[in-house]
Amino acid sequence: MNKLAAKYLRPSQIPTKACHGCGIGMIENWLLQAIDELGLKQEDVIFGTGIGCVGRQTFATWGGDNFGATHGRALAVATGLKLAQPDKKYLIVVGDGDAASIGTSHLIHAARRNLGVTVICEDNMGYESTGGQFSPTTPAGYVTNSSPYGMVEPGFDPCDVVKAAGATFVAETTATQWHQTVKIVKKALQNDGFSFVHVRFPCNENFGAYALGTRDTLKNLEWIYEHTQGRKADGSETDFTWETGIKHDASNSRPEFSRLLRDMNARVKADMEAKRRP
Amino acid sequence: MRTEILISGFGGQGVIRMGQILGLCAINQGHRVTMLKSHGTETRGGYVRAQIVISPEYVDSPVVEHADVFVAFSQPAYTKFYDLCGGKVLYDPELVEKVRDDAPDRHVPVAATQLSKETFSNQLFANMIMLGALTRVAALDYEAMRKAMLAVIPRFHDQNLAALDLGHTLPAARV
Amino acid sequence: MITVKAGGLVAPWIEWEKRCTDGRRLLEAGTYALTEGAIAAGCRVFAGYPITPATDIAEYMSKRLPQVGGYYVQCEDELAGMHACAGASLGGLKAMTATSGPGYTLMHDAYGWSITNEIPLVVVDAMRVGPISGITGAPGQGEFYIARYASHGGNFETIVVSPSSVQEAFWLTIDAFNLSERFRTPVTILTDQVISDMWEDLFIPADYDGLDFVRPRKHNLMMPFYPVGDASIDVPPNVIGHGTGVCVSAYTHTEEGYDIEEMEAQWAQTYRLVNKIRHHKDELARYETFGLDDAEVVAVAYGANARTVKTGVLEARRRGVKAGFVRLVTLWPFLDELFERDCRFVVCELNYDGQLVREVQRAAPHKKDVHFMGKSAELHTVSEVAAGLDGVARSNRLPELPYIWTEVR
Amino acid sequence: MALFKTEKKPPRAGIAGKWDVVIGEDMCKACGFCLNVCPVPVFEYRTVPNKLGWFPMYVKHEEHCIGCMLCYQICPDFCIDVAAK
Repeated sequence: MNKLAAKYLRPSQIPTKACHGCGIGMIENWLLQAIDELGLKQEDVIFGTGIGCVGRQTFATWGGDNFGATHGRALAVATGLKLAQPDKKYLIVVGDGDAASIGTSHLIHAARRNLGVTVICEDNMGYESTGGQFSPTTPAGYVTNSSPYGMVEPGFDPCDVVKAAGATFVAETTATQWHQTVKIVKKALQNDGFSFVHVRFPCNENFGAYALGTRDTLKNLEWIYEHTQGRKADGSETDFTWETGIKHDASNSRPEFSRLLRDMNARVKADMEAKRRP
Repeated sequence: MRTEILISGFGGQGVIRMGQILGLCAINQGHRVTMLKSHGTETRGGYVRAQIVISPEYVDSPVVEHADVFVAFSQPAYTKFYDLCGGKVLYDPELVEKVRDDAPDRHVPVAATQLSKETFSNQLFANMIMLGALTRVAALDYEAMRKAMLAVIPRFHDQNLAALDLGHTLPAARV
Repeated sequence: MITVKAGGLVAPWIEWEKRCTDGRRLLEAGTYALTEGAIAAGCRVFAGYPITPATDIAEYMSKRLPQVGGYYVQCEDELAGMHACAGASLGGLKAMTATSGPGYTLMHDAYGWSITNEIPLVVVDAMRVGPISGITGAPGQGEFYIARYASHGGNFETIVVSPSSVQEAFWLTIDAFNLSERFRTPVTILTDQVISDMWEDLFIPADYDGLDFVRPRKHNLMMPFYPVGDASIDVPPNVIGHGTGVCVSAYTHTEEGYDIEEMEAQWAQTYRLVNKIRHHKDELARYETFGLDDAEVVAVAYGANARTVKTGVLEARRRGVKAGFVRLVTLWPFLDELFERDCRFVVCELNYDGQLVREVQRAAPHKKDVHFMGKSAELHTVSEVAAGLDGVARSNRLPELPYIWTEVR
Repeated sequence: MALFKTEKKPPRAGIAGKWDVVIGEDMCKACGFCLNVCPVPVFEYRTVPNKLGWFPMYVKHEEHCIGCMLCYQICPDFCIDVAAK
């Protein structure tokens, strides 16, 4: 077991139930590195998850406090929790279903309020725990179990959505950019406001098998790598390229949601006391 | 003794305010009070009804089924609820043009809207004129009503007091 | 087991009222009483979405909570509202949300989550007539069963209480918070449009800090977090944020909160969720009765409807009918004991499909002696109830009355 | 340029041999990432399955490790730790 996992994770909950070659564990490993480099302790971070592959595989792995919300509602729970525990760091690890589909309204409004949480959207481009159906982030034309003739719906980029909604930190990486992801997550955690990090990772059992035609872990991770670089191993261009990196950084530029409420409370209290005095 | 009062009219006439003042007045005098209010979806216009029950004991049924006093601020209200009333009917002749002629002694015309317009150049005070008349007709404590009104209404105390007084001293209300 | 007393109200606030001598008497709406009750009980978070006739609770809360250092959050929808409340409660603050039927069904996601994670919070459902949006300004009692089965998947019991006056709404809200803390579960206050919107005289204690009957918030900071396989109550709820490694999730959990897919764990968890309420049913009984000693026919009702029904029973007695009255305050767990008597029942409720009546039919010794007087969107009138009691007392049949529904199949 | 290196080159003398490579074989799900991302021949599959049912990776030639940490970064199951001796 690696040292950070021993330091931060729950020994009884790892290895996770993830399939072999699933990227969820890698990304969690990089989150641990970011947390460690910031000098945060187990009790400083509250780990929230949703439902689906990402929710199921990461829930309760964190050694500190965990919550696994119902599908898509992790941010809604975090909104209440942040009011009660404003000084904690929140890592909300959700999938593309949670963030981009069933829970999009919570995502948008958390961004609008500038809720002080860091959302890691781990995107395997489909609903893989239910057997591999397409999601709003499945690339156009790709075959999944519910798009047997190719994905006809246009997808959307959750980064654009949260940026438009007012998120103060937005970034995108993929599961082959470890140093960049660690750096970005560190920055995201340092933002006292809403941070959104979109990380694409491979699914071998469903997306790989149906969309890419292979369950070979190496080929699927290689596919992610190629679409991150924009170039295949043989030098030809890929059908599309993900633009990765920090997309919007306005860290600490506007007040965090729970702080706004606490400031208002202080104002109301001061006004009441001023009125009480003759 | 259970007293039932029914007030109904259009939204925006101050029907609920009247009920609120009436209720608070009774509470200040140690009574138990319920007030059911029902209204249409719109904030202004539409129908409004306040059912007020005053009793020295806990009020079981808050529903007015045999009103002791009925205040009609509109023709539809008068027509719809007349049969629920066993006592006096106060109505504004400007708004309720057709009244039943079988019980003239139960009907008390209070030209509240007209008086309000004449006296205050504004029809907003019609409800207070009506409340003044109601206080007299139902033989309620006028001083207590004045106090309750001041506690409930946030602004224009002078005009409202004058309107209440105007209604209270109306000849028609003297029974 | 519950022993049914001779008459009157059985509820803890009878005692509380005696202790509170100092206070103000106001003319206020039910929504105000529900809000002030929550503030008095120590509620510091309200997250919800405005909906008639519960909107005023949100408005009052937005004014009152900042005054006492609490937080009002107007969420994007009811799903978010109740989840945010659950989150706040997990963080150690008492929380409440308020809604009406259309929002209540949306909250079931969070309701089940709160039940399984044993998160205390209070939900007010101000019922209006349905189905779906129905009439926003008219009362209904259509969420009797929905409130019981407020989540999917079964394997749980719920606590549902219903006030029938503005004053009772105040006390009952404090009571609901106490129950939610004791039983580690969400509690629904099932009120209706009449009680929410009705203005009534209301006594408010002068000082909330001195209310010794308000159960303070305690935290469980010990592993294991869930006493699965055990029905004990008064276990403080779990709280996140103290670094104790709390795990809450939507899955079947072990006593540490880890998700697990084993039948033994499922059995242990559901034993607790069901029996922590079933085994302590006698502590949950709140009801009002009168005239049961000699009653041949008993009228049954709850909520606002119970007020006209009560007057109807008194009227029937005046006419010589040996009538009795049962008003349920605790709707769930259902108080079967109240109906295990050899007499006829007339169940009055504000719906045409018949909900409460089915439970009474189940609990009463003879199904044919249970009659249904359903009415939609308006309270029963006193004369309707009196006529109904009269008919059932004479011939075990309800007379035909306009707008009254008598069929339950 | 490919992510995975099909050809392993023996390490240059001097940088190799200064690293402890530890692999938790009972946690390994045999995805093969470490073996293929590693530029030098360090890892090898076992021929006996672990308790999860996979044929896990083991450290065959620790002396070749150049401390690039790629295996540590890419392992999805927190199995690998690399530290200076």
